[in-house]
Amino acid sequence: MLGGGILHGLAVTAKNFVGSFTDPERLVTLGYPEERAPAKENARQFPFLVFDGADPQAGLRCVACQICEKECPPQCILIVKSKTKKPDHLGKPQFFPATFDIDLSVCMSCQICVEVCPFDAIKMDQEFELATNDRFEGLLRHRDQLARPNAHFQKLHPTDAAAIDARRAEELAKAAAAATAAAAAPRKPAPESPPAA
Amino acid sequence: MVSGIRNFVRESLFSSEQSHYNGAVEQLEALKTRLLRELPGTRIALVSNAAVPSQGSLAVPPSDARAVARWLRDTPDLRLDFCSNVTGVDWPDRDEKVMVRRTVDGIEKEVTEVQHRPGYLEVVYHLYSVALGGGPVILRQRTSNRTTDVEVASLTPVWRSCEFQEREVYDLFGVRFSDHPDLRRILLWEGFRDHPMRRDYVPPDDYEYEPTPHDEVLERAQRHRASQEAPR
Amino acid sequence: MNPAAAPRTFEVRPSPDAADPVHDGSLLEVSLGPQHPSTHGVFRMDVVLDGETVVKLKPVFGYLHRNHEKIAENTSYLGSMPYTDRLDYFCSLTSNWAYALTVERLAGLQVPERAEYLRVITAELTRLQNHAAVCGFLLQDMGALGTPLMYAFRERERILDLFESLTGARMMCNYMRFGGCRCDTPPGWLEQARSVVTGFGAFLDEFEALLSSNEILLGRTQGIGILPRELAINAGISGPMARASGVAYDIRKVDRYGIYDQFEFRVPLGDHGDVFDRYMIRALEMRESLRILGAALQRIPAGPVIDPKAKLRGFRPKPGESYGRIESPKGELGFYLISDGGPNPWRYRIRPPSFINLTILEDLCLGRSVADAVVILGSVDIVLGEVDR
Amino acid sequence: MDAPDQIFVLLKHAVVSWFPTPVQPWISAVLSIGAILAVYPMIFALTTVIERKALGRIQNRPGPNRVGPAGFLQFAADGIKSLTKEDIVPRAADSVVHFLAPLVVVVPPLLALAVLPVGRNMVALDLPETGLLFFLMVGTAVELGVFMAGWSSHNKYSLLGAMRAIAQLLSYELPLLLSTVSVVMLTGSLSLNAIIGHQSEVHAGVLLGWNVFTPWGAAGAVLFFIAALAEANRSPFDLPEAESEIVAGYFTEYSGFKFALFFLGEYLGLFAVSGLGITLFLGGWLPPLTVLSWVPSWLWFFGKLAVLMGIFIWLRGTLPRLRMDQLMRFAWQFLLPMSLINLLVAALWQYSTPWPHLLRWLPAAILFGIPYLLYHRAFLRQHPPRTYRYAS
Repeated sequence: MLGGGILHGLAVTAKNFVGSFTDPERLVTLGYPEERAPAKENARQFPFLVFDGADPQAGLRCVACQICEKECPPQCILIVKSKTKKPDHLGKPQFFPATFDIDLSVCMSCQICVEVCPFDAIKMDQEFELATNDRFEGLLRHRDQLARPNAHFQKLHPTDAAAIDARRAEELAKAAAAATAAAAAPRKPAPESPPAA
Repeated sequence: MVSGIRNFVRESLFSSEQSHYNGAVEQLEALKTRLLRELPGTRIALVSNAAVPSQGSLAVPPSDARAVARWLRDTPDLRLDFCSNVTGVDWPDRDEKVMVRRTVDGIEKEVTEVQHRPGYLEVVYHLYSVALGGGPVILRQRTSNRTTDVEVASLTPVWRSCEFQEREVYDLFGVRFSDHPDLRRILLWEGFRDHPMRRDYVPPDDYEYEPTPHDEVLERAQRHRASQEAPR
Repeated sequence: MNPAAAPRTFEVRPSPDAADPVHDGSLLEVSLGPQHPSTHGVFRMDVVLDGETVVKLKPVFGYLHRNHEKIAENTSYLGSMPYTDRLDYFCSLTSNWAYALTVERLAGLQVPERAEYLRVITAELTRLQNHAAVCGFLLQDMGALGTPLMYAFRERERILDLFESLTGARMMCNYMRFGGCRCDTPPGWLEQARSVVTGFGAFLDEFEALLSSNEILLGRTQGIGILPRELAINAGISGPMARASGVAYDIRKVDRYGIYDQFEFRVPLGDHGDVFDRYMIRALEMRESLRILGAALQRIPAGPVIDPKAKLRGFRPKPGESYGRIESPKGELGFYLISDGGPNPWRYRIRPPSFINLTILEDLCLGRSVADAVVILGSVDIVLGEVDR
Repeated sequence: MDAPDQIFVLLKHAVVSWFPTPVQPWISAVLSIGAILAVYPMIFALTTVIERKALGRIQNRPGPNRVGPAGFLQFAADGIKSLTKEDIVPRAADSVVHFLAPLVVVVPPLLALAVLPVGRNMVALDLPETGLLFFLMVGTAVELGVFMAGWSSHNKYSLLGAMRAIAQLLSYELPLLLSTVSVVMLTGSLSLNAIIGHQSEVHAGVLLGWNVFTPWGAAGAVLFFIAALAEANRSPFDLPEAESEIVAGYFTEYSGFKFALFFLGEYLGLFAVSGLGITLFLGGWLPPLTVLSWVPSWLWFFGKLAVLMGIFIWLRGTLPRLRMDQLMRFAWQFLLPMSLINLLVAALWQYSTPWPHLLRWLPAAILFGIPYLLYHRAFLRQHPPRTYRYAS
């Protein structure tokens, strides 16, 4: 009947009105600062640099290979390679970034830097409350601000972190085995051990 | 897991029985000969496509383009009534190394020679058939150079879908379309000087000065600022 | 009679002479947009009105133009993938797919079956959330004060949650890679998707009860903005808009890209080609998507999600060109790539469905009122990120 | 017994009696005016909050919930915001008219509210001969304000909005008037108090004789409230300020407090016309059943107003907007004929008093049912049910 469709619609809205008081499936809104949606493991916001151990300087995994800088689509990363080297987790001397800047106002959270990094050194953080009063310096993150301990990564992405940690442990074990084998083998003149950075 | 992997090249895109055209190289050849027979006097060249052989194209001079297009649209067993995509491509002047046979010191042999290839602008049309389910037939129109003679025939009278896309090609590449009903810039504003999709386009540096981690951008911005402040 | 045979002509800008009806005040020229509540972003319609009747309408856009194609020609093939998210920001996953498909065709890459299933699942989920939101926006343009839109968004949130736990982002998913997908589903994701799909049917019932028989909606949409079938084909209209005009053209059926040939689904067609048909076709398509999703979520096999031979870095397809297209929720989304063998594409072109669907906006709106023009624009379903690129 | 019912009346008498006799009428007037100026804007403030919260719940969201307890002080925040916002007058606008327009929109509803009896012996301005007439006359003045706003803003959207508003308000005056006429016919008086008194007779021992319980009253009430929605620019008839089409219609160029005044005027208009509807059809401040007469009369009036507001909010949360031509067609082709038929039904009702009850309803059912069926058929002819086919 004429008007029946309108009455139908009114019934639906009435149902939703009541439902939003009684049915949590209907009232999906979260009161944001107090309530938060549960974090998803895959969620990505902005990159950070992973370091092992306690010292963000010594434990930094990044070797300043500049692959991420090259691959970053909006070109938000700036890396300056160090002049000296420092040992990585296997004890091998590696360069490290003297400067590692990410301009978060340019970054588009695409995760390509993470995918191309062969050293598992850059990962995605889930922090998104970046509001600041200074849109230039405030959003330009430097190396020491970007460095986060491995524990942070383990907390955010437990599955990924476990796999990576296992692989690194394996590498370390292999390196250790190789080192003992080398030590057992007849001594050759060893190269000068590189100075720590 | 090889069995689960499917080959995209094998899949020739069109599996409809009705389809009279599926883009195979021989079919494109046949289409060309047929076109030459039906529309005598047209000049049509075949452009092969190394990466996707089923997407070869027909290059048509602008003077013949509209007749060819009408024919493709109205021929009952082709019915290419759906012009899906219209776009421009810029091929700048370039020097190419080619192998040529030359008589050098009385002996004929192959030598490498640098040839200057004049650039041109190209407009590419991807045609499909809604009625019969075939396609794509790819048409190309080329201008003779990139500066003075940049006019090709508009196919908007044949397919309405070209209207905005040809305007876009005009806007971004600077190709002029003869008999286009409303040839104005579409994405950029009236009064914009250049055509940004050309390969030799130089972007302006008049953007806002902002610190950025990339030195060249920063330097360019600072240079621009300095040039703005200098006269005052 | 071919509608395009007689090209329309109109002046670029009427000069202010006394004979000009706009100038002497008998007609009113209104610029609807770019800051207007219902132009879906920064779209502008230059409208000349006789009373409230549209006598001339020119779409003006480009306010969001960033020359995405130029950017892509200066980036690696991979680097353009996150930019495709930003084209149609409602449907980033279908944009991803169209681009990945074109590059795969260009480079002759293969996609594992599980990745194909994941692509179908994510694309159909994208279609669901896009169509739901569009129907909501259409009603919003009709003045329904956001109620249908909010219901649509309530369901959309659930789908976006799925996207977030799969791809890491709600809208800018950046999920597909050449030769597959970036990552596999997290544990429990498929069950969660199944429950969302089940719940979506109930939402569709409710949505249709709210609207589809509403007399005001019928009066506002039926017979408005009629797009004849011939014009639709000739003007390159694609997607739900073309199908509402009775054009039986669904690229999922025509090209059978991906693994769409393995799914049972129907393509709904409208007979009138008006706004109501466009609305209903979307509603019916959502139901068909639910069928595809039900089957895909049930049949999805185990296995790798990316071709192990696919290279992430240093990707250089051999010279040549390829045109790939998919049925995005808005219509035919095509990518045209020319490779010169280098790391960056020589030419990168997007065939944006909503841009081309705007071609006939003036034809649909002439002789109708402003209120209709707004509704017709809503039924075209544009996203300015894609129109302006 | 009478104390809660008459508390405000007694209070006013007490206050007035403190003053010397010569100034007593003035004090009485000031008190009445003060009450109207205080009560209705207060209801307006509450309504805005409740409306936003209810719309939120209809749309599955909580609505405003931050300012004050459960968000109920949102109106204060909004008020402060609109007071402190910059008041922008376009350079091209006619500044005097632009300034006057919001006042012209706010004052008439306040005047109209003055003649509404909100409880037993509670009416600010009792016009025994012309109450209804005064109300309708004053209500018409709003159109002037709307037009002033649209014209003086020198904005195309405002002009379109004003054009729409004038057309709409003038068209819907007619069904509004005609549906009130049936009440006047049967009551034989233009006094609102008399109309309420006429509805106080008791049927079957319990039920009061509200006009809405008669066929002409029920139909009249429906017609009246549809027209009232249109007069008050409420959804689905909010075309003059259709946001998705003409931005904000006639008040596009208003900001700050003037904008708030338009908002206030609109709601006051809605209260006034709803109050009139309550008075005419829903028994004014009368309770529906005799056993409920212990509830104070003014509570009945405001309760009914609240229920009506709830229905209006509900409609607003559900319906899309009509188009201008449909709006006009609805007024002239549906509401107007129906309200004329209603006059006939009312007359038949009056002259069929001796008939058995059921027989009295029969002509009304026929007279309304046949045109309704015809409209239904016409609608179906225009909008036949559609089926959709699938591609083979």
